[in-house]
Amino acid sequence: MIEVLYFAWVRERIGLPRERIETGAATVADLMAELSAREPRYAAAFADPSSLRVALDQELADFDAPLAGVREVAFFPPMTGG
Amino acid sequence: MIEVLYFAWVRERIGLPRERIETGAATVADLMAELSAREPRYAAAFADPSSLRVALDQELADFDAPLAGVREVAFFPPMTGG
Amino acid sequence: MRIAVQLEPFDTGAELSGFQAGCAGGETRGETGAVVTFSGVVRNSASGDLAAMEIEHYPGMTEGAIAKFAAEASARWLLTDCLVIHRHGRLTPGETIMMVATAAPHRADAFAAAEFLMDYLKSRAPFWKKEITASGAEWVAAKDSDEAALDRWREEG
Amino acid sequence: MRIAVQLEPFDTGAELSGFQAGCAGGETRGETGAVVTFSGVVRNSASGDLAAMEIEHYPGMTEGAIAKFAAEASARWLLTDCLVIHRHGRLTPGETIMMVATAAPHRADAFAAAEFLMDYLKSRAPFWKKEITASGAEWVAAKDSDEAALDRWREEG
Repeated sequence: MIEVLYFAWVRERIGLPRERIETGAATVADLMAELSAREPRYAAAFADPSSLRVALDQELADFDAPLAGVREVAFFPPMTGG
Repeated sequence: MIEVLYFAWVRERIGLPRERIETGAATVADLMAELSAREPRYAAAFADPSSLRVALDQELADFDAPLAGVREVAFFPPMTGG
Repeated sequence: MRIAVQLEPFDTGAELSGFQAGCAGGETRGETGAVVTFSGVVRNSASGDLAAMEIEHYPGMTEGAIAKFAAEASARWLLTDCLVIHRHGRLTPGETIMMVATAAPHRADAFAAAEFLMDYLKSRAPFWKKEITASGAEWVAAKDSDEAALDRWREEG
Repeated sequence: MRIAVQLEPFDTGAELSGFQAGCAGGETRGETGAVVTFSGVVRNSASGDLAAMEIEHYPGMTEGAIAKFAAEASARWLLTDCLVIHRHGRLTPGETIMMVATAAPHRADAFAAAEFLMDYLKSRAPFWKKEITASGAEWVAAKDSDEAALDRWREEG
């Protein structure tokens, strides 16, 4: 079980801010493929990885980063703070 | 007649903040030479031009700038504001 | 060093006064010669129809990311103190979104650290802005220029 | 735009609040997105024995020179407002010597203009500092690094 969080338009497309997901995905990219295959709203949110960022346990990570030991994954668009 | 002002250590070496001077000097350098020849305190203040700055009518100028039409000359060390 | 991520409005002037008083009285007493602040303000849209800006963030990660940027700034430049305040929630044009303050013995360090913190807050802290106008709501797109601004810090590293 | 050369102490926080209120209410209302301030503070000496700093200036030329730098900054960058306050006379460690504030639609302009104004105030505005310590009084020497800082603006010009 992994906690998955969504922010900004990713949250809006998927339709919820967070959920617990049962997955055997080895990497972030695997998880995205798995979810995209499950439902169109995930496929829509993850369609263009270049417009997405991911954080593992609140640290920015790459899409090929392994999920082993990770408790929290977050997907969101490029940040626009400041 | 020209109004001559001195600031910071130039003022301290010459011993007064301003004076009116009767001069026929054509340039700033000529005025410095004329005053230096008059009294040692001017010679002491003007000994090292690289440590001096000059303003003509409140605009920074070079030592070879002409004095024609100038009402106010000021001598001072490099500025240390801010 | 103080980091605050908050819903509540704050007064940049009061924060600057408090920050300077802290520098003057703290353990680096007498060492501060330069204080730089940056305040980000909600600009209106070109057509003047911005009703509000909504700022979403990632609680937990936000504070951690800002603390990391502040630690990095303190490692790169000689600072005596720094401050970051960033609001989230709904803001209207003219309201202050966020503020950074840096204090240092010398001005070059205070300026560089403030610009560094701003560049990282813009593109690496988990905040997202949405603009609400009469014609609808739209997420603000990240700017290439903000991403490019980070390069100057990598070269120095 | 406001320029003040004064003996009296001033409150940087109150000035920042007033400056931001001016930006929010003036003719550039809604256009300001970024406000940068720099405050210069009297640092103590390394040995901690600085009793006071005396700042002399050239009345008349000072105001004119600062107005010229501010006009130059406004010509180089898109600014919505700017402010310069500089004290003269006797100051003690921890006191604020001067302050610059710049407001702009975008942060890069506000930062660049503030740094530009500081570099010119340091080396081209007619102020001279004297440090008074237990062992005597000494005029502060101009720093080569301050003169060198001006070069970056010449290249862009």
